[in-house]
Amino acid sequence: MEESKEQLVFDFDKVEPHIVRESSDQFNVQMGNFDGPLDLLLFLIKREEANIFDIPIAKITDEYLRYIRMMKSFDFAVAADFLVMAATLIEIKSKMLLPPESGIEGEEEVEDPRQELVDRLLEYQQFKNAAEMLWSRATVEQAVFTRGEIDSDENNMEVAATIFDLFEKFQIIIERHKEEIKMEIKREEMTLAQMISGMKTRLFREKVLNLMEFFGEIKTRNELVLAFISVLEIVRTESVRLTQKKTFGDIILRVNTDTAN
Amino acid sequence: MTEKDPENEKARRSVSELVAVCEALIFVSDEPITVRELIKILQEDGETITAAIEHLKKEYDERESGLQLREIGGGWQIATRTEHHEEIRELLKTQPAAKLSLASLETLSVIAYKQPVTVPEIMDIRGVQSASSIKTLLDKRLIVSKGRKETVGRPMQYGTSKDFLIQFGLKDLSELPSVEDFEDLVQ
Amino acid sequence: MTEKDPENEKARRSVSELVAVCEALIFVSDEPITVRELIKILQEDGETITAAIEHLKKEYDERESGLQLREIGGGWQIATRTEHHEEIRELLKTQPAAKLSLASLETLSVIAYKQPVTVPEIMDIRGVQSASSIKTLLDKRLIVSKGRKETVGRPMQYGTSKDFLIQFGLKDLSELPSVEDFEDLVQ
Repeated sequence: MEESKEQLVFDFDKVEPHIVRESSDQFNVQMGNFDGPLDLLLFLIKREEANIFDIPIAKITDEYLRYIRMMKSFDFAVAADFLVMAATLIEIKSKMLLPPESGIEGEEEVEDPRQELVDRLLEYQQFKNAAEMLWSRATVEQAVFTRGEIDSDENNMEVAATIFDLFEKFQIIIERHKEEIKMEIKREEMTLAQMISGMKTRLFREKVLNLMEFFGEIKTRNELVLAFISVLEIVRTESVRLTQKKTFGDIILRVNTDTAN
Repeated sequence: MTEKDPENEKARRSVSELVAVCEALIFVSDEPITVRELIKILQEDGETITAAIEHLKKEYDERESGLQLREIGGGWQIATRTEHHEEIRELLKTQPAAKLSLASLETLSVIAYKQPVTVPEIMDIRGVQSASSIKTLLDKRLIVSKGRKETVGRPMQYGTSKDFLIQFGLKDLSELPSVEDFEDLVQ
Repeated sequence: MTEKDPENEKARRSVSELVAVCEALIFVSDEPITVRELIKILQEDGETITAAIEHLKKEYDERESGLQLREIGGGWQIATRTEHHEEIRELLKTQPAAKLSLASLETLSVIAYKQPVTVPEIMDIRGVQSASSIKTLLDKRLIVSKGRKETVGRPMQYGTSKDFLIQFGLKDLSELPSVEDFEDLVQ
């Protein structure tokens, strides 16, 4: 375990996101390095000086969507998580617009649609603070050093390795051994441009696109992410409209018939 | 552990001899050495060992030494005092440093408080894919696998390692402040 | 570094501070540290450093410690005293310090995941001769032979042992991390 003696150093400077005005109607967003959608949400709530127990959901949702739409570089894995949160926010927002649906059923009081999100934010906030505590502990610890190497006996049978070392080695070997398979997988991947144009072709041919059906046809996680981004992109650039007749109903992407605007 | 006649064993070493041999063993050990290990090697009882360590600790604290004797990761260790970190860094300059991002720290805090915990559970709390942080933490041996969870898919569970305690200066996990203490909210 | 008065440089450390920082530096250094290195890091003159080391050495000799400060190969080092070598040997035996070479680790991983597997098959996967790693693994009882394969030449097949499971903390082979567990972790 000798190599684990190395000390940790933290990469802790966090850039707050800000908008850089490039021209009168051109904005450029400098995304801070948010650790995820919850982190971004906390930031937005804080910036709006909103009460976390009474989140102005419409406003925060708009802000949130604005940020992710303008995110310049999409890291795929991260993007998906941000998009999932976007969907959640939109769902909460739409529920807030509807009059309390049930209640008559004797189902007691109707829960605030925001409650689950608030709980998650609070829990996340705890761990975020705990992470900062760990950071300050480790900072102190970084000023403490243990002794240098000394000669030691090696007459034992134990092995200083873990199953993860084993697994990693195996992965490396396999990769070395099976380059062809990797190439085949790569070939099948779709690009964002292909996804957008595919979606647009279908949308403008049929005028209406049921997104739930469309997403249902998608096989891989990466393509699903691409599809999400494509929807955002199409909504932004084309004269189309997203509609949902009722909560949990299908979401329909529709070409605007009146091309005013 | 073999049980021996304690009477005989005790007479074997004077207090100062015992303190000295404990010091030597703590020094040599690559990892913090536990009282249990010392008992096993020295064949003395726990009380005697603990008293010797206390004695040694006092000695280190009293002479104005550059070193300290401290309890960490469930064992005892000799380490430098924080005061001299600048000079030491100057000496060790060439040593590689491991980087830990805020994302990894967040993942680590979830694992520390929720262990044993699976990747999907971590993702639920952080709201974000945590795979690469987990990989980093495994590489740095701050976390270890804790077997599989007996649910659908039998996902791997993770927990913190002894190295985690050592790197973060903790005696044991109970020394972590409770997570409820971090409840102070966004205003 | 904050701005400082050059006059202060020398007056900066008291004798006991200097002794302490020398002790810390000697302690952390992998190799015996020379007076010249200490001069460079501490920005003190040679006489002052030498005096501090003499002071420290006397201190180590006077308290009946388990450690000694000694000059070796032109530098200074902290080491245990010879009196305790038996206990130290006993300790080192229990410490998991021995490392498998990269080659052995690779070979072991192939055997773990592909068992039962023959030497030619291992070579085919690793792309290199693996005979000496296999010997090491057999010596350490991490692998065992699993009978002969009924093909041309009837080569010996190998698999992991019970000791392997114990050493790697696995209940059984199904606990080996699978490709699925790591799909996202390994890019």
